[in-house]
Amino acid sequence: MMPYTDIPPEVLKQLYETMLRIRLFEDRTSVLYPEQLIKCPVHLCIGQEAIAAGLCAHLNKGDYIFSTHRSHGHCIAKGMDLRPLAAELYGKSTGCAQGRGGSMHLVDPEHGIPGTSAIVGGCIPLAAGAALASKLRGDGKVSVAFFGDGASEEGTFHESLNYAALKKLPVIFACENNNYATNSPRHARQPDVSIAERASGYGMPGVFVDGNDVLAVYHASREAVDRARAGEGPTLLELRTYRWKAHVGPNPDIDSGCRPADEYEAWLERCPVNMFGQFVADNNILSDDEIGSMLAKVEKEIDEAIVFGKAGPEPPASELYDHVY
Amino acid sequence: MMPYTDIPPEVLKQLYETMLRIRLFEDRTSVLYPEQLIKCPVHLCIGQEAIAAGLCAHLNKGDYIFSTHRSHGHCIAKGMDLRPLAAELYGKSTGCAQGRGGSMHLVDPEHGIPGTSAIVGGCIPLAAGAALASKLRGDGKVSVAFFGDGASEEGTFHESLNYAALKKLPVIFACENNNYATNSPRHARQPDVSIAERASGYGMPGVFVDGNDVLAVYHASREAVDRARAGEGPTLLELRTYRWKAHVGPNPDIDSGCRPADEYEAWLERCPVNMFGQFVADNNILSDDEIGSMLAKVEKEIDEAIVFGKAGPEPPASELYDHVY
Amino acid sequence: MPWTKLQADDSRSEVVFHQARLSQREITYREAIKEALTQALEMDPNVFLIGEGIDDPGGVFGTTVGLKEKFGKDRVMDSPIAENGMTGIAMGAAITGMRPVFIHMRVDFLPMCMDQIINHAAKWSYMTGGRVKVPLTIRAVIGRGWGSAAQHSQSLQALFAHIPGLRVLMPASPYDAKGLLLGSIAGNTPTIIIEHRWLYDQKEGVPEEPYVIHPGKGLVRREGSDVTIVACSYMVYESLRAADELAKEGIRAEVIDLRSLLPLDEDLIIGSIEKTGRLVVADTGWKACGISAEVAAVAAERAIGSLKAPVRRICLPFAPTPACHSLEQAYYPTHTDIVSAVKGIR
Amino acid sequence: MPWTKLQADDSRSEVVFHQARLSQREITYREAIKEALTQALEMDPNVFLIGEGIDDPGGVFGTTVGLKEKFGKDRVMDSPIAENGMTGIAMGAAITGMRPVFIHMRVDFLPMCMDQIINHAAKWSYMTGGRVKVPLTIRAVIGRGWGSAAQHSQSLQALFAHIPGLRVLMPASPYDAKGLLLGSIAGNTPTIIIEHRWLYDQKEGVPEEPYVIHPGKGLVRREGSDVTIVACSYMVYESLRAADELAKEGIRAEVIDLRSLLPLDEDLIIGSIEKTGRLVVADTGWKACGISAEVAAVAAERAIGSLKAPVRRICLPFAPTPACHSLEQAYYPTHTDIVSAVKGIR
Ligand SMILES: Cc1ncc(C[n+]2csc(CCOP(=O)(O)OP(=O)(O)O)c2C)c(N)n1
Ligand SMILES: Cc1ncc(C[n+]2csc(CCOP(=O)(O)OP(=O)(O)O)c2C)c(N)n1
Ligand SMILES: [Mg+2]
Ligand SMILES: [Mg+2]
Repeated sequence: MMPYTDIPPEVLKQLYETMLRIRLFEDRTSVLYPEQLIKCPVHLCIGQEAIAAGLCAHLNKGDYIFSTHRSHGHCIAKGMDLRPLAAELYGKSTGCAQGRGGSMHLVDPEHGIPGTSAIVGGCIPLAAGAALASKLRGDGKVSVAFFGDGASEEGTFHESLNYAALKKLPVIFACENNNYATNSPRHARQPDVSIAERASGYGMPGVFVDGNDVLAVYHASREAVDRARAGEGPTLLELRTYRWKAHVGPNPDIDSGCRPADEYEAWLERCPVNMFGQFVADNNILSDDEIGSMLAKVEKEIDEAIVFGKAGPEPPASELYDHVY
Repeated sequence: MMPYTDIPPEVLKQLYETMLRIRLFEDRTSVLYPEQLIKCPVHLCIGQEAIAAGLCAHLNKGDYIFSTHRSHGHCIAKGMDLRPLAAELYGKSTGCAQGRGGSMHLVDPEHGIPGTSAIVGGCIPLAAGAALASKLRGDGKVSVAFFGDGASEEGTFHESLNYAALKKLPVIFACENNNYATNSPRHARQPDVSIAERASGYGMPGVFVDGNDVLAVYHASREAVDRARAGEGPTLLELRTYRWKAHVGPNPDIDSGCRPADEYEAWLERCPVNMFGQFVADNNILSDDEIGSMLAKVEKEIDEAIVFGKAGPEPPASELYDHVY
Repeated sequence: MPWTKLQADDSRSEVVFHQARLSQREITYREAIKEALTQALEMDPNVFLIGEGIDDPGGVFGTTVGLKEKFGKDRVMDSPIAENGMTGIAMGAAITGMRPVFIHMRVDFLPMCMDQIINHAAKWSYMTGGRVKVPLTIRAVIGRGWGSAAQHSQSLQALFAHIPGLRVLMPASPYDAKGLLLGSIAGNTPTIIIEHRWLYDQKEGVPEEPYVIHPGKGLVRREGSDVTIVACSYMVYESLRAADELAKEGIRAEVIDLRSLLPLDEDLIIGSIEKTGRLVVADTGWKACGISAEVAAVAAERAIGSLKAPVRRICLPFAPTPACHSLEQAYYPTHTDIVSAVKGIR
Repeated sequence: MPWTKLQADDSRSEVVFHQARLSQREITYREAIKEALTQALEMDPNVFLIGEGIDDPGGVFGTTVGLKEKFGKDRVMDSPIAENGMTGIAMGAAITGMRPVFIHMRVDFLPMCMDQIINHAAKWSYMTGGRVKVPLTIRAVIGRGWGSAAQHSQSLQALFAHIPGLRVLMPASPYDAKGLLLGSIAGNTPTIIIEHRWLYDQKEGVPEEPYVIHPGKGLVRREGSDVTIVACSYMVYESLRAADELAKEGIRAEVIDLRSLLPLDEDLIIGSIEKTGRLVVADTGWKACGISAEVAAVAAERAIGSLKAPVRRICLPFAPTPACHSLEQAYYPTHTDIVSAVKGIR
């Protein structure tokens, strides 16, 4: 793992807690999904938690993030309450989008989450646009676009990077490269060049980061966020990671032949949560007791969120036309 | 100018003739345009002739080119007969597109011109697609996309480069950087990085070329075409040049404040036709007499083309629905 | 936000065309748009304009000339040629507090950004349970004539009028151009405003003070009792010309200017058909699944008992736009086509 | 080119639904599509398939499973996620001799490539004076249910049915799915084929040999004399179910399956209305400027004298698709809505 001596212990603890919160929430979703009460597709981010945690650690409540179909982790790391999140998955009026959005369209303006798009590449220009607004207003906010390796193939990626570089917008393009888009491996979609290398064509820093090492993410993100806040423009981060579950749904996909088993197993070894758990234990950042009570606290939060989510009312048919305009 | 000793004199003569043919055709169009018999917008390429001439010199009749709103020069260099070209400008049934396309939509399948698009960035993927067809068939053909600096901002540019690099397609992306899109200077649209630099992000060679030096274009294009034909994949050429006339129409635009007068004048000095004319004279490639008769021949060709164009019949209203399907 | 102070002017809803208060200064459609933009920029620091070349000497047919000089390049911005990304960027600014106006020289460039318009802007309010609104105005111009050809002359309003979450406006007069544009900028709904190149020189009395016209209201431009001609944009003028011709033969045509395609003023249309019993629809676009289809369908749903004759639609021939002059002349329907259509159903 | 040898099967045009020759093997809609793709790939080396993940284990709802293994990765190609560029690439191949089939898992991704579809593919034949044809087939699937939500469940056929130069097909049955797909691949016109996720398990007798169905012909799926129900895609089934219900009450509904939205089989629709005097249109998409509007408009133009009652349209509510189950249930119209509509105009 990356060096950490410049990071206050409180931050290290918080990083671990955020990763745990994401992991446990996604695990719980996997467990509950077969009940068939969550009646929408879920794209779980298990295995990718370090990115959301490490990057959002640098963001203020008012900073903006934009994300994709796979956004639970980003929203949690940005501070979204688990209750409206769970309620949204359960399609309830108490959900963050009153049940209109489901798992793919989370939102929480109070925490700087103006919405997520399940159209691949869709959120990239939105983040650049939010950064343009911040720049025009001079409000000092930073915007982040989280998106996948697949999304880096869309025209919007190029168009957004070009504009952000031109205007030196305070935006971070955080490309979570998990090497797959649905079941297509990256080599079937892109030439064999690091995605981070695209940045130089726009005169923008591009950084390749081990996305499973939360400290590496933390350091690279700090630089990027600082640069953005200082008015020095955007950064492209390529964060290498791996998703454990199938593209969609709570099951693994290795048996179906979508991905090689040995690749999958090698990545399981590099579990971002375990790696960092080991680290905080080894370095006496958190004692076993502290970890235990952290776990308990997060589990309780999730319990409550699920109860809240299940209990909420379903939007009535009479509300079908609400919010269209 | 670039060295030329490896270029046979016949080729040098041909290059000069092609540039002359383009220049004189465009000049004639400018002169005739005020007659208002050419009833469609014309985007003239005066000042940019070396690119079409230098690149197309390496192409066979069966190779494909794709172009934009500013395509007269490319089509002429690729071997299109001036008569159906002129007739198309005059909106006649004898035009290359039977008058349906006008100046912005030239076509000549027999000479490897499957059509041109006036949607900025539109032709870039078409060229990659033609190259895909060639690769699948193994027909050894090469495809070229001519497009402007403005077009390099479109998502299709990125999407096409990514795919061409992935599949090692026999295609050349020839970006004519004349520093303007309509009246917007490049610095209002792109960060200050050479367009050629975008190539490295795809693992593709990107070459910055003096687009007013036909020999420089010739050399860079030869490498690119050879590479494509050898199955080694695409090349991005950034060909720096300048247009003399307004974005559209036969008049200069300097008085309107669109572009600085000194910039314009400096580029006039670097007239690609004059520079190469000087060169062929200085190096005894062409004698004064030969140049004189070349001029006469081309002017005669143009005279005939204009007569042909003007004389042709207009498509009758009864044909309005022809060719829709 | 100063917007709420703006009064909607509903007084004109029943006023007959060109009958402007004489005290008012007359300005062109072009000037009316520029005035609306100027006033929006003055009233609200969150408003900005963006678009390819909008700051150049031509200034989008004169509608943005001088605005960069007046408001600075951070509020009147040139743009790369990247319609989909730039729409997303404008929208991203809109959902974080700004009120952008994205301007396109041709409607034909909107197909490049359908993704951000249809999948994003139109859906955002709904998908976020109404928590995040998209105050984004998109202006685009229909080209016509001089060999603009197939890719620079389309009238694609129907593609937007099909999509819930959008508003689609086609002002035909200077007064409406100003009020609808200000209304859109002041509103919280993504709105597509489609102008027609041949309208910029139209003149009309237009109040100097800012005012808004809410979407969803059409106008009776000319009253009549024998046939209803429903038109939009430039076709309003062809319809009025047709009504003049018809009047000479004693046929009194009522001409309705839709102004707003989405929402559509169904009641106005139906009320008129109930009076006249006959319907002709004149659109600048294609027929199939166009706004003319929607108007005819509404008539078939709600006024079938009143219709004394077949409905007629005057639209573009179902072909791309030809470049050459001879076919271009044949391509565009005029008032004479409307006159024949009306006569054909009498 | 072996395509010209293919016979069009016009014999079925008047055949009533599900009355397949018993001798024929029954296969699913999914299998019918796969069979068409297989036969096209076998018959013509210029045919290739391309699309995001079409070679993965799921194989586009099973319609492409095993084809890469059979034909190799140069003929059944995965694609980057770059819809507009890849459409242009497919089109580039099409205009230089290939016959690509570009496959999308959702119709919702087509707004990304409207530029290449509307401005390029649809215009190319016209703009080139007919010299360059675009034999490009685009398949896309309508998603529905399980919280697909606003961006993964749209029925955007109307956006294409508005555009001259395109053909738009919505096969409802396995027989049509095979014949229309082969017809499109064999043809020279850019064609959008829109499938519905809920149709893949439908079964029907389908000939093994290749055959083509030409666009532009609808089918009477059930004969009746009291009301005409015009439907497309999945709504054909809801309409047939409605017809069953209505029959119990003595109302004989004629059900027309459009199959082809562009061109539209106007004569079939008009002939039926002349017989029944009543029209209900059932579409999988939105109403405004939708195919339901076009059908109603054609009725208003050509059958006004026969219409004994108002036209009714059964379409999606004019709202984006909600994610949650309760609203999703309320969102989609069913046969009961059609039944009520019919009863409402009797
Ligand atoms: C424009 C568009 N095309 C295709 C899809 C279908 N799709 C949904 S997720 C996905 C893969 C995205 O891959 P990536 O961007 O790497 O994100 P990941 O799922 O790996 O997190 C695809 C192709 C879509 N939603 N939007
Ligand atoms: C998609 C699209 N957007 C905008 C336009 C309007 N337009 C026509 S030419 C042009 C400038 C193109 O600049 P560039 O690509 O550099 O080519 P050049 O004219 O300099 O040769 C623009 C913006 C268009 N035709 N298509
Ligand atoms: Mg991925
Ligand atoms: Mg240029």
